[in-house]
Parts: sequence; C-alpha cells; structure tokens
Amino acid sequence: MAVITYLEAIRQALGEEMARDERVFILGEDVGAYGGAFKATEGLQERFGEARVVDTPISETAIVGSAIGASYMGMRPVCEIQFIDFIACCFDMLTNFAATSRYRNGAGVSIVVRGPCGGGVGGGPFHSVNPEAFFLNTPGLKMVEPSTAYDAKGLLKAAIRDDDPVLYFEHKFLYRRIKDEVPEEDYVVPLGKAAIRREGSDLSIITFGAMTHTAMDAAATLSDAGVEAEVLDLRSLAPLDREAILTTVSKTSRALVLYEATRTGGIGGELAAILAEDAFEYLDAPVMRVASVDTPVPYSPPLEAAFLPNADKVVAAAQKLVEY
Amino acid sequence: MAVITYLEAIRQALGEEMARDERVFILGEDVGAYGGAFKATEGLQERFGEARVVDTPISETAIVGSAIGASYMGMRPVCEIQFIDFIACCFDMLTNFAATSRYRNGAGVSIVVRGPCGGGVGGGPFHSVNPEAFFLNTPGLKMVEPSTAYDAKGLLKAAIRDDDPVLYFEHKFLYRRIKDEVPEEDYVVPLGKAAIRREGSDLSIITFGAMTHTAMDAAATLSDAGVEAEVLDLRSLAPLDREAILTTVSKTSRALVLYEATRTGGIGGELAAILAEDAFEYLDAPVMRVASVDTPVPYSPPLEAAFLPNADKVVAAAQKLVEY
Amino acid sequence: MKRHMTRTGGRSMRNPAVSCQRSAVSYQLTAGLARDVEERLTVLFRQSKVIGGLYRSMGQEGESVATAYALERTDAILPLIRNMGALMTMGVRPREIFLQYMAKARSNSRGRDLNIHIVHLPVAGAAEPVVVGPISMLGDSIPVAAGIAMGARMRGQNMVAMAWIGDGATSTGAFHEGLNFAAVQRIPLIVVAEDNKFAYSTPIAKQMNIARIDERAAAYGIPHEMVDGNDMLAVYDVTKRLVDRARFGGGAALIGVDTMRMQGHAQHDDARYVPKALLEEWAKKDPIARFRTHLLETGAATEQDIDEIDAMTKRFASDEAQLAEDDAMPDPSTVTRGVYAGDDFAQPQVEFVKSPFRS
Amino acid sequence: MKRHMTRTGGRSMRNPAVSCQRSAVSYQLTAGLARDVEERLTVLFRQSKVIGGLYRSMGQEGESVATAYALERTDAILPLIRNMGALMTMGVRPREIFLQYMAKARSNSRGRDLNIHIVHLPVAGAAEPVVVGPISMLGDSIPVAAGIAMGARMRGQNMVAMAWIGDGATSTGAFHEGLNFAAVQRIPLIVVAEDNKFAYSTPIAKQMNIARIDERAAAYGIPHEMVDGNDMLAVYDVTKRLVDRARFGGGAALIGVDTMRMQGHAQHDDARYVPKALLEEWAKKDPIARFRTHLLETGAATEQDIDEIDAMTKRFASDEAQLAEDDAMPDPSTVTRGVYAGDDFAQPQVEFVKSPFRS
Ligand SMILES: Cc1ncc(C[n+]2csc(CCOP(=O)(O)OP(=O)(O)O)c2C)c(N)n1
Ligand SMILES: Cc1ncc(C[n+]2csc(CCOP(=O)(O)OP(=O)(O)O)c2C)c(N)n1
Ligand SMILES: [Mg+2]
Ligand SMILES: [Mg+2]
Repeated sequence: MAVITYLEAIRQALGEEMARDERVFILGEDVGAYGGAFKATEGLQERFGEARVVDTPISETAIVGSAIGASYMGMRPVCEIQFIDFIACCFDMLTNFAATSRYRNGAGVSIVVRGPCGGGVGGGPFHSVNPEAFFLNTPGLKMVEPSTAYDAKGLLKAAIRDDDPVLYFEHKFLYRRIKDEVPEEDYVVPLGKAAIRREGSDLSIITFGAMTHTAMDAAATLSDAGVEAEVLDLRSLAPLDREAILTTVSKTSRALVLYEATRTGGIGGELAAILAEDAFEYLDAPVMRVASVDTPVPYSPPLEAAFLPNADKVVAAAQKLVEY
Repeated sequence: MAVITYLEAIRQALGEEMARDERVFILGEDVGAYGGAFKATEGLQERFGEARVVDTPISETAIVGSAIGASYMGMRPVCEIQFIDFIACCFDMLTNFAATSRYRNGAGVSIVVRGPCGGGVGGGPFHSVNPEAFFLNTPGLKMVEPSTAYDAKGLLKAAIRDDDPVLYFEHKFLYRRIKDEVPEEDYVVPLGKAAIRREGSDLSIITFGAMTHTAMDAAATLSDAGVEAEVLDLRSLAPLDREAILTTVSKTSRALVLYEATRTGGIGGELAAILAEDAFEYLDAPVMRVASVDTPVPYSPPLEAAFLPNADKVVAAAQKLVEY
Repeated sequence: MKRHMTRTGGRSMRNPAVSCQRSAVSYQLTAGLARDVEERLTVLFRQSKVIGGLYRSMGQEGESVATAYALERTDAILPLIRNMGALMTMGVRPREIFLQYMAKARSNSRGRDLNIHIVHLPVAGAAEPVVVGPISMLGDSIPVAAGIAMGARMRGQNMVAMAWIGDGATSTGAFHEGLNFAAVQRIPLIVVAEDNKFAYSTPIAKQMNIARIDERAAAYGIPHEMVDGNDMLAVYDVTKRLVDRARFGGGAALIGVDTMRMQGHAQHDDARYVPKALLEEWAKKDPIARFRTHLLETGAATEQDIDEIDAMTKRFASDEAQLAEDDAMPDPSTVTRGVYAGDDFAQPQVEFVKSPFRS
Repeated sequence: MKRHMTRTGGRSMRNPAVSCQRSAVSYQLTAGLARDVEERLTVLFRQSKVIGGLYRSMGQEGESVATAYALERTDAILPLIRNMGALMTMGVRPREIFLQYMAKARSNSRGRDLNIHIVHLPVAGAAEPVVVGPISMLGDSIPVAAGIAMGARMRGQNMVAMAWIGDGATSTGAFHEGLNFAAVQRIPLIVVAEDNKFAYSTPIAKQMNIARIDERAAAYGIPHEMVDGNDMLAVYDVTKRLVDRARFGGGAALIGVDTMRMQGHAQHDDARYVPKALLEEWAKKDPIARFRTHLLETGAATEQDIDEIDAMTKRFASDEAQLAEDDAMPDPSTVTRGVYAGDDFAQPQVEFVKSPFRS
C-alpha cells in the first residue's frame, strides 16, 4: 500500500481507468498540457494524447452536452468543471438532459462530472460552493463526495464505470492536506454505501467530505469529555445509504447532521426527513443540523471562519444534544 | 369584490403595478402582442408600449441578466419564463449573480422572475417542474407560490415592490380552474407569511400551491371520517413562515408535509428539519411526506396520475398518521 | 441564395438535372408522407387523442426532407419538433410518431415523453441511423449533436451528425457553445438553421439583428450558406456538399434555410400575429406543390404517378395511425421504473421502414 | 487592423495627430498607475497579504486605459479581472483595489468578495460612473451590461455601457445571449473583446475557429473592428467612434483588441505553456514603453516629464496600499448581515480620485 494524497488518488483513478478502458476520455478547461487548475489531470494528455484529453472552450454547457452525446455513442466521458461553482452554468443540461434520458427513452448517460467544491481556502463566493442540494431534487443523477484518498480513488473508478450520470465533488481543502493508504491493485468503492469512521454510542454525527475530518476532530474532543460520537461518512449523497443512516441512529438515538453547504435547503433537510420518517421511535432528542450560515460564502478569512462549521461548533451542538 | 381567475389576478397585478410605478416593466418571450404563452401579459403591451413590455430572444440568461442590470439602474423588471422549467437555463445568473449581489456589494436586485410551474396537464418532463428545491439552498433569493387568485395578485404586487430578487411560481393547473374574490382596491399579501386554510386539531397538512386544493379535498374526506385536519398554505417558500409552521404543529402534534415536486431532496426535507429541530417535543408521530415519486415527470395521463400526489394519497397518509 | 426551381416550381434557368442518385420521386413521397402524418395527427388532435400540443411543420416539410436526404442511412439526426420530414426520410416508421403523440405504452418513450422525443441508438453494425429527439430546452441538442459526432469519430465511425434548429433557438447560449466547440474541434456536425420567420409569436427581427440566419455561423469560422428552403433540390445540393465535406474531415457547417411556418406555433395558436400577405406569398411557394410541378414539367412523373403516390402516403399514414390508436396506455405501475441503470424494463425500439420511401 | 504607432512606438506613416481632447500624457499616467498598482499588489501578494489569487494585466494596461478613456465620466463600466486600467481611468481610487485584494473591512465588498469585484451605483446627479465588477462566472457581465444600458435608457439617461471580455469568455452562452439581445434592442453597449492569446492555459485557437476575435460580432449584425491593443491612440480612436455612435442611437458594437497577457493567468501560474518567442515579440510592443517613445518622439513630453510621472504614480500606488494595509479585517459578527433588504449595514462607497489622472 502506498500513502498518497487525495489529489493524487483522483489522478491515479483517471489514469488507470483510461488505461483500462479506451472509451474513457476527459474533457474540460485547461485539462490538457496544463493538467487542470488543480493538476488533477497532470500528465494524462502526454500519456493518452490530445484526442482523449480534450481542452475545451469556456463552455460548461458544451462540455456536459457533448459528453452526453459521446456517451450515447458508447464513450465514457469524464468532464472537469474547473471550480464546481461553474456547474451552475450547465445546470439545465444536467438536470433536464442527462438526468431524464434513461427514464424517457432508455438511453443511459454514462458521464462523470467532477470538480473542486467547498470552502476554507479564501475562495470567496464563486469558488467555494457545495452544490449537492441543487441536484438532490433531480431523480436520475447520482452524487458522491469522498473524504479520504482511498475513497477518492475508489469512488471515482466506480463513477466512471457506472452507467448513470454521476456528479463527483472533490473537496479542494483536502487535495493536498489529506493522505492515506491506497492499495496497489484495482478496487472500487461502490456508489450508495456510507462508511462508519468512528464508533460511538452517545450520538451519531452524519456527514461527508471535508466535514468528516471536522467531525473526527470534534469526536476526539468529545471523547475527552466522556461523550462517544459515532461518525458516519455518507460518501454517496444520491442515492443516500438509508440503511447505514438508520442503523447508526438506532444505536445512538441521537443524530447530528453536519454539512458545509448553507443550512436552509441543504442536504441536512433530507437527512432530517429520513430520520423523522423512519427513526422517529429511536430518537431521544431532536435532529440537529450544523452547517454554514445562510449567506453567500464570504471571502475574508475572519468572515469565512465565522461562516463555516468547525469542530468547536460541532462539539457545542453535540453537547447540547447529549444533554437533551 | 370581483370574482376572478388566478390568471386574471396575475394579469391585474402586472397592469396595476405598471400603472402605479413607471419603473416596472416586463420582459420575456412572446409577452408582447401575443400576451404570453398563457396570456398573463395580454393587453399590456398595447397599454404600456413596446418599451415597457419587451419581447426578447429565446435567451433566459439574457432575460434575467439584463433585468439585473436594469434593476441596478433603479428599474423594477418582471421577467417571464415561458414555462418555469426553462429557469434551469438561467440558474447561474439567478443563484450566482442576483442572489449574492446585495450581500457582496450592497447592490440590491429588485427583480421578479415568474412563470408557470407544476403538472397535472399532460405537459411531460419539461413543462411540469416544481423548481423550488433547486433554489432553496441559495441565500439571497425569495420564493413564493400562490394557491388562490387573491394571493396570486397580492403576492405578485408584494414581489414587485420588494427590493430583493423574488421567484414567483404560478401553478398552471390553477390558471383558469381557480376563481375567488379579490378586492377592488390595492392590497398586497406580505412575503414570508403563511395562511391557515382550514382549522383542525388532529393533524396539520403543510403545503402550498396547487396542493393546497388537494389538501382541502383530503381534509373534507377526512372530516367525514371524523379526522379534522388543519391546512397550512405556506405561500412563501423562502423565507418560510417558521412561526406559523410551529404554531399549527404545536396545536395538532402531527404533521403531514405535502408538495408536488419529487420526494427526495424536496422542500419537505427542510420542513421536516425545522419540525425536528423546533417541534420535537410537540410531535406525537413521525413527520410524513406526501410528494411525487422520484422520477422525471411522465407525460402519459395514467403515468402522471400515478406520479402526482392526490387527495386519496393524502387521506391514506393522514389516516396512518393519526393512527400512529 | 441557392435556388433551383422558380418560386412556383417551374424549371428555372439555373436548374440542373436532378443531382442526386436517388429518384426525384422519392422526395415527393417523403415530403407528402410527412404532411399526411401531420394531417392524421391533426385529426387525432381534434378527437382529443393527442395528449398535449401538436406542432406542425406545414410548409417546411421540404427542407426537412431534403436536408436529411443528404445523409447516409447510418448517420445521426437530432430533429426538433418541426422535423417530421427528417424523421420520415431516415425511415422512422410513422407509427412511432403516432404512438408518441398519443402517449401510448409501446411508444419509444413508453408514454413518458412528448411528441417526437424519441431516441434510437442502433446496435453495432445495424444499418440504422442514430436518432436523438430533442428535449424541450431549445439549443441543448447542439452540444449533444457535437458530442455524438465526436464520440463516433473516437470510435472510428465515419459519421456525420445533423441537427436542426429554429431561428429562435439560435439565440440560446447552448447553441453558441455547442457550435463553437464543434467548429474548434472540426467535428462533422451539420446544423440546419430554419428561418421560418417566427419563433412562436416573435418575428425573426426581434431574435437577431442579421439579415440572413446563416450569418450566425460567421462567429465560428465555419462554412455557411443560405438556401431556398422550399426548393428541395437546392436544399439537397447545398446540404450534400457540406455533408460530404464534413464526412471527409472538413468540420462543421451551417445551412440557413429560408422557409415559412404556415400554421400557428401549435394547434392552439391561431397565429393572428402573422401578416396575411406573408402567408399568401408563401402559400404559392409550397414545397410539395412546387415539386409536383417540377416533376410534371421535367417529365419525371405523370399526374397519375403523383396521384398514386399521394394516395399511397395517405393510406400509409392512416394505417399507421390506426395501429397506434389500438395500442394500450402505459401501465401506471411502471411509473417508478428505469430511472437508473439496472432497473431498465422493456424498451420499445424505434422501428424503421425501408421501402418505398428510401432507396 | 487599426494601428497608429509603429510596433515599438515610433511615429508610423498612418499616425495622425493625437485625436483626443485630453492630454496624451494622461494615458501614460494612467497606464503607468495601473501597472504600479499591480506591482504593489505583487509585493503584497508575496508578503501573503493578498487573500487568494492575484491576476495581473501586465502588457494589457494600454487597451484597458484607452478604451475607458473614450467614455464619459458618468458612463457605466463592467471590467473583468484584468481591467485595472479601466478602473484607474474612471478614477477609482487605488486604495479601493488594495482594500479588496486584502479582504479588508472597509473594502467595497466589506471583505465579502474578491479582487476587483466592486459595485458603484452613483446617487442621481453625481458625476461618477456606474461600476459593476464581475462575478467569477465568465460571460455573465454581458447581459448585465446590456441591462444597465437599457435601464439607463428607460430612465432617460444618455449612457453608454462598456464591458470587457476575454477571448475565452466569448465562448460562453451568456456572452452570446447578452450581446445578441443588445444588438436586437440597439442597446448602447460596447464590448471590448481582448485577444490576449490565452485563456488560462488554453490558446485562442482552441477557443474559437476564427482568425480575428472581432468576428465573434458578425453573428449579431453589429459593427466590429480589430485594433492593435498595445497602441493606446489607435484603441482610443476606434473606441471613441463606436462609443459616440452608440450614444447617439447606433446601438451595440464590439472592439477586438490584439494584445498579450505577459504573465501567468494568476501569480501561481508560471505560464510555461506560453512560447518564449511569443513573449519576446510582445515584450517589444509593451504599451507603456511604446507610448513613452511616442511622447518623446512627438515632443509631447520630455524624459524628465515622464520620469516625474513615473515617480508620482509609484508613490501614489504605494501610499494608497499603505492606507489599505492599515485597515482592519472585517468583524466576524457581521457575517450574517445584509443578505436581504432591510438588514443592510454600513456600505463603503467606492471612492474616486479626479486629479491628476483625468482631465
Ligand atoms: C430554452 C427554451 N426557452 C423557451 C422555450 C419555449 N419555446 C418552445 S418553442 C419556442 C419557439 C421556438 O422558435 P424557433 O426556434 O424559431 O422554432 P420554430 O418553432 O419556429 O420551429 C419557444 C420560445 C423553450 N422550448 N426552450
Ligand atoms: C463560466 C466560467 N468557467 C470557467 C471559469 C474559470 N476561469 C477563470 S478565468 C479563466 C480563463 C479566462 O480566459 P479569458 O476569458 O481569455 O480571459 P483572460 O484571463 O485571458 O483575461 C477560466 C477558464 C470561469 N471563471 N467562469
Ligand atoms: Mg422559427
Ligand atoms: Mg484571454
């Protein structure tokens, strides 16, 4: 096993899938010789040629739309959105064309749309978004967001091999900060499966992406105070792993939902609804949401720090929850 | 008081606001001489001239973008999206430009974006959407959806006078089917305020738009069976009237959330989360969601009927809820 | 502007011999069939058997047929609502259209999607076209068309993709992004931009500030040409040249067709915003009547031949409609099926007819 | 392509007398100031005092200054990240830029938004420009610019809006929709399309298939012209003519400027994908050095005059930077404020300087 960064895991997944399957190709802005704004595609054009690593114009709708067309011809395109915020510019193509195609005419769309999401790096209102809730009400799309290098690689491979459109959000805060062990041999992390990152009996922290690490930090602090939190990393946001969610909450009877997007209208609502419906009998306390405050993502570090969830906020909420 | 249709109420609101305030103008596809696909702007170009009722190219991003620019110059544009499904084509302009402008630079964006939403008329996957959840995770936007002619007029006037971007969803099923009394004199229905449509003590049905009528039908049936449902019509979807939501649930201790969009990732999640957080102590049963099934909107009438919520489905869910 | 016939169908000075290999009569057949299918749909619409709106291509059948004729059977088409002619030309069986419009169980979309929103992705080696019907969001099929042709190239297929687009839809961002991308990548994509004078009620002058729709392509550095859309021979010639060019590596091109939508946007629209004089002028240039005259004058067919063709297409359209009418509505219990892979169920394949409508 | 000076600044055959009323020296001042402000920013960036990326306009200051010079003080500008020159020309006080880049409390966005994302909507009657900084989503400022000019016209103001856009950003759907709308509505919008050879790492040949960026406008039926972007006099002349035309009802126009981005996309980008020869070629055409030569050769200024100007702009830039450095960071407790009307709080207005940078 080698220890690699989250970013390197993504790069490896792309390279290995392209080597494995000649139908896989990459398109996006600056993905070629430059290797992408964050270097996720570095070296791939050199290795696989210009036909399979395509530098596109600044045209997110053309990127996703042409990927849909190519997938109809049996290809497996991977679209890079330079910052995931620009996925707003192809919202129509994704939600109306890609998501509905199989249902309408049995014409599956095997594309991956990936890009850096999330804040914490002073990116400001247009380079920091967590867009999962924009897409959660559109049946036909799948969504994943890894928190580890292992998952980054395994989920991306699963996404590329999947026959449905998959949005793959990679948290830019983790790119070079997170390193972990990744097997040499080929593996996938199946879509739709969450992972327990820490066992505990007093409350469940349900989260994903960069917030998984925040949850782990909070759990360590809580443990010092005698509170044992179980941390569930969702990994897949659509479909959600309902079983894993209900299992942890049936064990702990207390649920804290942690996500980095803004609070209102976020994925925490869906999680709360699932718990309200199916875990009502288990719950000894209200489901709590810890999320960013309801504003655009501010740029200045003190503002962004106040905006984002952090371990302290999670600890405070968790303590309230266990004292309930 | 005159009895007018929901559609006529919209037309009157537009005409009266244009007469009242010369900064109000309309732009959209076929809104001029033709009077709009559903005739909501009929007669307005004749009355106010081509400069104030502007037929645009098929360019939703230009419609909303130029409205933002005009609003910076002090105008109050009302954009018509021919079917609200096409709002996906200006998702970026709305969520990134309009929604953030005031927060970023104190530059308010006083625009209204209105258009027909919803199903039940055989419109198929691209002419039937209920898009509220797409926008619920974007702070800075307001959203309303009337269920009566009275509200259609009063909410549209409030939206036009509001200093923030307001998405105004009008349910096309109601256009000519709903008629009610509307005062002769000027009035507004304030944004952010829900309305109790029926009092009851056994459960609360929280809903809005066309589903309000479905809820009322269900409540009548339930009443015959001895179950008294309270029906809360949200009217505003952003911001939500938290107080009204908590008040009704504290009274009935049972909540059924009814919405026409597809179930997963819909506004019902946010409502469930609010109830989970703030009404946990009041609740005697799990919050139930009744919504459309998780598929694109199918076109054929038997499929669409199976897809949509209806009074029977609400009655069945309500009965489960009160028996819980 | 390219024109082969005089405006009413007589032989023009520049009229060369029919320049395609296929029999001229087949144009007449196919355009007539397109009109007859729509006529049947109009009857079904009046009988409330069509669900939702009915969009006619009356007056535009000629350009739609003649552009598609320039393709090979295994090329890709991305028609819009008014491209019944293209569908008929590629051999889509009329029953498919009736099934769709009546939202039947065995329609290609199984009653899930509207009118001509059909998709056909042939199995490898089949002598069938790729057909990707539109989604309603105008413009979106242009990037998708670019991707189809690019994907085919990657897979080593020598395929051309043809996409039709209305004057109004050329104002969308998706059109711009898709065609620009195709131009840069030299993708074999042919866009047929239909100036039919209106986008719903909006006259073309409110849609674009250029005199000729084909100038839209000037921003992309690709060949573009304007053609009399109601002159099937001229349309074919121009299109064939650009299709061949695309097929042999020349890249994308745009053909502007000058035509006229002779009915309202959809059946509910009485189109009173269209000046009467304009309709009268274009009525004289009806592509089917014009081609009939042309066939007679050039001796390619007799009155009797053509009457027989007319009777045949009418009968065919009505037989096909009947088959579709007899089909069941979808079973509501299927509504949740097939959103994701692995849950697919009985997908009706688009059927094609070969004869007598295409050589 | 319009060109007034020889490539290195000497008098060209076609060089007319300086055709603007304003003193030629002020170009030098303003372009120099733009460069000096960015030089200071680079220092602050190296000191980690700039938050996030720093985007330089090195090599492009000339076109940015000279286009803006063609506007009246009360017109509207919609600059992109590389239009420091336009901001200086319209008199935006450099401190505003430093405050923004350092994410300070009293910056126009109160630390909420990046770099030059500032907005100024003057109170009625103020002799100040409308300034609407970009949002990051490229292309979006074009429809907004159209709306500003349309809104101003509705309010009876005789205003021209000018928006800058990169070669890459002309590929966006928003650009197409916005400029097409402006063309149809004859909106007084001037778009300056900057061919600086790259969009991030992507060469212009992968962005568009046309030889000259101004051909993008051919699809909209508006006047378009290409100009040597590093020749300030030529840029001014072309722009002034089209601005005047727009102001008097002639509608939108596009100016293509031929220039070169002399540094990486942002400071983190070493731009090794840019051929050295290209940089060397363009280094000789530096707009500021060229204009210096021009001033000397025409006798409009002496070496000493120009050295004084240089010293003044450098001092001004560094004084302004200092003021901004001394400002506080935003108070985190304000984070939730001002998302909606009614909760607005202390909005720092953009400050303008009048002299000596504009007559
Ligand atoms: C993005 C988008 N906006 C609006 C519409 C609504 N709409 C449907 S057809 C139509 C007019 C289309 O005109 P044109 O492109 O000229 O095609 P034609 O109907 O004339 O064949 C409009 C506005 C749409 N389908 N898609
Ligand atoms: C819609 C959108 N997609 C992608 C980006 C990411 N991005 C930022 S700057 C840039 C390159 C811009 O190039 P160009 O328009 O030529 O302007 P220049 O930087 O050369 O001045 C890209 C791709 C963006 N800002 N907006
Ligand atoms: Mg048209
Ligand atoms: Mg550039």
